[in-house]
Amino acid sequence: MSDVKNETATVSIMNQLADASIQAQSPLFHADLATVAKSGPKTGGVTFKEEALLGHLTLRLNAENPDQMKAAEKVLGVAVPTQPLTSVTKGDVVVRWIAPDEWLITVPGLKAFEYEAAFQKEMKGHFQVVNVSGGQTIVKLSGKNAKDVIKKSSPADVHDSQFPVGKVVNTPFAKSAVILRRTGENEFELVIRRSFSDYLWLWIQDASREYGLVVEA
Amino acid sequence: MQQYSGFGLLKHSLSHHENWQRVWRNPTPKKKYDVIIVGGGGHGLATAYYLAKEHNITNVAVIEKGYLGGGNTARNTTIVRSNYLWDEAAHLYEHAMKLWEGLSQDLNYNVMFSQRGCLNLGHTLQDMRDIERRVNANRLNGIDGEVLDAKQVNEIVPILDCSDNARYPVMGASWQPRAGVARHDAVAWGFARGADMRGVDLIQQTEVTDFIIEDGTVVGVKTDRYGDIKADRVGCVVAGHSSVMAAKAGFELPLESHPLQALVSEPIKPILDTVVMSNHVHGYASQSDKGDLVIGAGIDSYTGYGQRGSYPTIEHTVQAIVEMFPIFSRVRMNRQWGGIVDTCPDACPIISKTPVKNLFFNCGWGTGGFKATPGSGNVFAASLAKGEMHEIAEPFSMFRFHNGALIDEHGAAGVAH
Amino acid sequence: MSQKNRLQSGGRIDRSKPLTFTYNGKQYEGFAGDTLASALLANGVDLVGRSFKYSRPRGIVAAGAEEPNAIMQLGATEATQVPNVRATQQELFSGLVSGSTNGWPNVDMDIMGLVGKLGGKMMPPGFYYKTFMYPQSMWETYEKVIRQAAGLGRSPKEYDVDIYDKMNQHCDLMVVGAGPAGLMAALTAARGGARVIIADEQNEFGGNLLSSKETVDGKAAAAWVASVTKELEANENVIVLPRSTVNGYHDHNFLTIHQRMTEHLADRAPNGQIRARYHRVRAKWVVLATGAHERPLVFANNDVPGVMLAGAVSTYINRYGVVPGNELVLMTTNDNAYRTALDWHDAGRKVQAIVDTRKNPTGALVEAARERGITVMAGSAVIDVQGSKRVSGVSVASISEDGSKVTGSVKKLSADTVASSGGWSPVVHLSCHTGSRPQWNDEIIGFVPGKTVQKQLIAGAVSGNFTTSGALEQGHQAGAEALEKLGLKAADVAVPAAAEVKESKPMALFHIPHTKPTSQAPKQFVDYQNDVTASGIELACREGFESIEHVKRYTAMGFGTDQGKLGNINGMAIAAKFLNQSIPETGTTIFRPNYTPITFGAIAGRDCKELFDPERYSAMHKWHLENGAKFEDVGQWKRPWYFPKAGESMQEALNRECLATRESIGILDASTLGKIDIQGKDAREFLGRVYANAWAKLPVGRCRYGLMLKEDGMVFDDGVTSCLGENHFLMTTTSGGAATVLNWLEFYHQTEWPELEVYFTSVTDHWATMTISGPNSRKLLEELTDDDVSKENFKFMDWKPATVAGVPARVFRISFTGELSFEINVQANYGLHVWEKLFEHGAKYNLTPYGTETMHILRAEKGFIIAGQDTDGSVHPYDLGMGWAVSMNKPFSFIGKRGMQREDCVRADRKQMVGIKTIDPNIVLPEGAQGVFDPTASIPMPMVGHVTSSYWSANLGRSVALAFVKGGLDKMGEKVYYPLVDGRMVEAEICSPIFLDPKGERQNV
Amino acid sequence: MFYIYCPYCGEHREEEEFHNHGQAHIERPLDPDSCTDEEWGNYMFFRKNPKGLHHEIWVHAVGCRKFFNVTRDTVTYEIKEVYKMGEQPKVVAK
Repeated sequence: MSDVKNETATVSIMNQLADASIQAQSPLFHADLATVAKSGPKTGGVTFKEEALLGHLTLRLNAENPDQMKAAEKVLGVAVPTQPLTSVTKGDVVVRWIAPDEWLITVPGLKAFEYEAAFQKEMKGHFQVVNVSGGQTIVKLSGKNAKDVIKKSSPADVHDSQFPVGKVVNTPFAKSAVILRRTGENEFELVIRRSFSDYLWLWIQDASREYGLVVEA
Repeated sequence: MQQYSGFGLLKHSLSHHENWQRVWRNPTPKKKYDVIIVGGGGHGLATAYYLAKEHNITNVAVIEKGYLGGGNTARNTTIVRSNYLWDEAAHLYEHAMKLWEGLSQDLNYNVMFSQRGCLNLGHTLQDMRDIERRVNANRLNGIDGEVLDAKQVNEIVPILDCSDNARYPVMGASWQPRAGVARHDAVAWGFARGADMRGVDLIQQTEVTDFIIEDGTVVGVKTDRYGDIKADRVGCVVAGHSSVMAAKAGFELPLESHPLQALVSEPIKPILDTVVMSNHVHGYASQSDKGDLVIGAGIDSYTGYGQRGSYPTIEHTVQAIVEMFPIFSRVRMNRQWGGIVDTCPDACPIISKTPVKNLFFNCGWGTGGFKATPGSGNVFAASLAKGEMHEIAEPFSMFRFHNGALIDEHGAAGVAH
Repeated sequence: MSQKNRLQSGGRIDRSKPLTFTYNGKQYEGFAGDTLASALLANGVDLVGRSFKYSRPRGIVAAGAEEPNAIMQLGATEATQVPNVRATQQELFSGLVSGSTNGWPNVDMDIMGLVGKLGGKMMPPGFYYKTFMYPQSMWETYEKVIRQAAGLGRSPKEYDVDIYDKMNQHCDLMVVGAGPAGLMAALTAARGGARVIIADEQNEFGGNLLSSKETVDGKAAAAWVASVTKELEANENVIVLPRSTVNGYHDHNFLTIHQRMTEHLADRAPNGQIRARYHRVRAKWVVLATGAHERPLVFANNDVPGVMLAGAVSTYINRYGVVPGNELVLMTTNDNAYRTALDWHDAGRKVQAIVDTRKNPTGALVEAARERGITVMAGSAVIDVQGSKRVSGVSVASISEDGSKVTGSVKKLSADTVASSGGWSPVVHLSCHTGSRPQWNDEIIGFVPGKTVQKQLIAGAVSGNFTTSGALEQGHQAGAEALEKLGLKAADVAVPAAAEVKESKPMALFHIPHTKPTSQAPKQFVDYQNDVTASGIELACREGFESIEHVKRYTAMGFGTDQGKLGNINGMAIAAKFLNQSIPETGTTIFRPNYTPITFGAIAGRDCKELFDPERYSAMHKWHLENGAKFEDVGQWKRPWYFPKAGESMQEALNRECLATRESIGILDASTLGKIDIQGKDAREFLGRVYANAWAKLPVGRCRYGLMLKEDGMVFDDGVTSCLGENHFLMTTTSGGAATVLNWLEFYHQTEWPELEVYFTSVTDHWATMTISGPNSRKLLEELTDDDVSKENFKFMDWKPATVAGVPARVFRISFTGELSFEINVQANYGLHVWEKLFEHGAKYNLTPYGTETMHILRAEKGFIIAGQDTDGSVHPYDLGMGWAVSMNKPFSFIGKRGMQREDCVRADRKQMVGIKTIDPNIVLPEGAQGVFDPTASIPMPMVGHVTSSYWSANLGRSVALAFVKGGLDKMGEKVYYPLVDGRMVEAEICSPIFLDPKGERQNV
Repeated sequence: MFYIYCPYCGEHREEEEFHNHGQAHIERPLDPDSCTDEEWGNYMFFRKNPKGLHHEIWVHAVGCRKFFNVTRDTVTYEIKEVYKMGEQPKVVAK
């Protein structure tokens, strides 16, 4: 087990992944989406897909500090966006603006610790990187009625003129909250919290019923 | 004075109701009064009534900027109960309850006080602990109360969903049989009539624009219509506007004025005979004699003097009602409205002297003032008459927020009512 | 055909689609395009209900939302019952089942009607305030009788079978009403590129144009409406909502729309469709084009079936091809209503006379009437109506110029229909919702929308402009103005032409005089639904109810389901006249949402039943379900409460769980505890400020318990915080308090101490937390890890990283049970795996899962508090005997320090937390029991504190309890008594709250 | 329902995303221990609660979680300005 130990370390991070022989279970694991996908309809107005087991990192830093911004760019290969409500994508890394001093970064599941360690190595001063991978998951809603389902669930204005591809907002969704990002013409990404995932799965199925819900595994 | 009775009605019907006297005069104020009550709502009118009736102080004016009983008295959901937790509050509200019982006869005005009982539902283990705690305290304080289980609750209100399918199943309730509802407007009118016929001047459509204060002592008020009016003592009973009036007198109060919303359904045939309240699911309902379901919402989080709140508050309340009473799903909401409630940090009122000598305030009733109307007026009148706080009012001094002797009734106050 | 009042042609109904429906048990036929009201009129049904108070027969008066009488019970099955549906707004569908809502035994032969006739004079406004008082004991009986009369329709007795939902909408311009003005506004804005929503309560757009013979743009009005609607529907930036009532206009241009999706198809939504959809609209700008309601005139017996609004009569003729009678008398104060006589005449039925209250009416329509040979009786009025269940005739007399008294002799005319028009009242309702007061306009004899802070424009009849051409023009202007305000380019839209009709001046008359004074004249109704009469309003004023709000409340005027749409202005005018005031002086009552009533289900939307409130689950929830857990609601969490085995009672299960834990090992799913990752060089300092105890010297690798206080010194949360690194802490909070605490930390950081370098991130959902507790817990842990968790190298209140069951974990050696305990935290994705591994290896130790209840018992045996159960926001650490968790000499005055030193907080006789042992060890006190020192005291008994926690302790073989007792900490060994609701007086002894292992040895093994 | 401009997210959002935290510009006494009960009570409980212009704190709770100040008319509910923590209002009661 690799607890980062170096003299200067004032925070404790660790690789939280077990070896591959142990199956990790995403928040929607017991919804058994694979089976639903097989047995369920193949066409409909809304398509639902979980992007399970990604590495989720919360990054806190001072955007006015050029050294920290440089360090972040070095670690991520892309500058963190300072324009509110925007996101950037570089390969398999996505960085979402959450607040002026907060970003949500997703990376491949196996790489979370690598990035965590890199931040601790590269960045100086007051900052925070927290692995939150176990606490949330991502679902993608797509299809011609994806927008309608979101309009039933969130007060955010998702009209093309107000919500271009790449925009990201933290917003209420039914009686939970999600980080909502537009990833395509008819595609949205929802970052949902683990403990609310069953409720939201139930809600989305209900809200999609009139359009027809396709589940992809 | 004209007595009201069924016979009187018959007599007047023969003369086509052309000879009914005015319920109250429309007097021009004198230059000076023994006591001026600022605010002609239920509490203010009750204060004037008891000053005249019980303390024989009739040289009294009630000055109201709008029409009598036009504030929260006209906007509340009329629930009357006295099952409060702490001794101080329990004594105050039970004092009011005893006055409610017999108020119609005392006033010779039917305020339609209907003791149909009130259920406070419990949905969690902690709810049930709090209910047990409160009911035990009530009984030792001489206030009627019982702890019911879900089955007993369902027997009293068969249309309530007491099944385990509910998101927060009903585990039980506290039950106060003597609780109920009353006709809110009639309460204000009855006290007004009673005060007027004993010589109290009711001055409507007149705003008190300032207090006249001479070296730390209030000696009268300034008004927009009648200029200065002198008084030995001034009682301020203006609910939501208390902070505004306090500012004129040069001090602050531990109050925030919030919008409190309520709504009614269309009138339907009688189906709900008791008052049902749920702090946890956050809604409460009773049915008026006209057939409307009278439903309460929680307060809005922000301060507001607009007599209206935000829509989500209404939505959440209606969700709660449909969750509690699924059969109401197809019943229809007729009207919603809002009041301005002055909320205290400990959910208890302020009945108190102030930094200004001879200026007394009665405020901070938050969401629960209506039920206390007679008791509030009764103890405030006694305090104004003697210049010393009535023993029941004593603990409700505004200065408890300095020494820390708060009376935290959030548990019992719960949802707005 | 049976529809005796149906014309052979004309109207917007489809005669090729007959529909059968039921009213009061009888079958009738109507056509697609009918409303229930038009179909009833077509079939010659006069009686649709009985009035509320006097139970008088009532018929259909109007053709829209303002209808006060035709209030129906709808529904073919119990589950689909809907009370109080306005027949004038209910579209007819095949199989519709309806019934009148008042009248006993039935609406035709009604016994209450007799009571109304006989008792009527005994029931003036407010009569119930004046009687039913004596004797006091009788009121409950009186009330039961009064309540019988209550209500119109009835609630269903079965659960709703339909579903409702909501949509959040945003737009540049919300247009309310799709009459000529609304359509033009929407068209103009849409062409300019604005995002537009246009909604109208009717089934098709067009408003008044649907009921008129006018032409617009050279074509039939309806054709123009169709072309505009088509263009709007084709525009992807426009949302077109028919059958959609804008019900509320809230602050910052937020509006709610109730869209009826299937109520016109069947009383149960076909194949799972949504019955109604609620739109929550945020609009940059709003155009109110809500039109106007015609004002009836107030005259004697004006409620006899057959008395209708003039405009409504025209609507039934022109839109539905129904003439609701044979002989018409029209009474009007204006030219506009002459159209009704013309329509009636052109439909081939007899117009007995037009009774015009004006001395010498002129104008195009007047001429047209004369040309048709219709008698026009100028300067006259219908002062009374004959007939009971249908108009049989009217009394006409000439009146004074000002309309105040009857001057001429009374002449009788036969008629079965009386149409009346007192002019038009703009529909100002929505404009009032955000606090704006309507303003009186003498020109149009009505109130128009007043000043507002909302970004709102008005167009058409609502502004007092009652002509079609004016509406079109104003609508266009509003659309153009909106575009300009929105910064969009002007659109090129030509205003279509509409015929200008020259009209002579209307007369301001509301209340028609009678030969007798109002108080003695036959009833002259103002508010039909609440039986409010002109004499009732005068009586209210006579008794001193002079504010219009008092009049309204005393007479109940405007409190019906129609909310005074017809009656309020007339009522105000009558009050004003009686009080010798102008109408503006008298003022108006303001309208509140909803414009028309809305199904509760639609407001609740999908947030009901299983979606009412989220259920939050831990990563091990599936296991709990499979293992028969009973659950407790903790906030939104579903936490295992206890795990009963087959046939076990709750107490048996708890005993087993408790014993197993203290004898071997128990395991608890603690994932729901709030967890906050705290980093920064000032993290320690911050902790020192928000916790009561000291944090400066907590070394890396150690954990510490802390109490969190409010500024008043009262405990509001607690938990263990661990030092992960010099600048790195993991805080735990109560399950219910997680969000509150994080918000609390952010609040103080952002608003009070921004200079402190510290960040907070919630990791509650990230870590799955399981606590193994009991003497064998180390053995079990050692089987699953290679890391050193020995007594020597892993001490009580240490934490360390370790690999457990192959999963990297943070293990905390902390204990809430008083036993040797290990709290294992792993990334939640592995939670279930580790949990199951623990059971694989734990079987031999009888590893026993336990829930919140056993956790509560075990901690109570140790005297550990639970914030929220043993605290209530009114106790500080010293009240809890937890002074050890307060460090008064910290340099910074931590939150709560000053508060707990206030005068009242340092009283010696405060209620303090102690242990309670009942003298009879088998008695378990109820939690919430109130203690007294003197069991003989009489009511009100002085109470000294309540029991906060109380359980049967299987380990101790007796009951244990925690309670507050006045000055309790100095009363060890003394007696306290608990009078219970069941009458028992339980004697108990005050003791230390630590019942088990006072030295705390068990957790240190 | 209010439509509130979040100065950090740079756009208007629905009231449902925010929580109100009461009167703004109340400063915690620097030396609480030297406060009298009255001074401490005033800090904790006593408020202006004005009818008209009001400076209050809101937090974008379901959003960027930042606290900020709002100047709002408590009668018309108009929001006159929004400004960040540490800043002073430009719109003040006369």
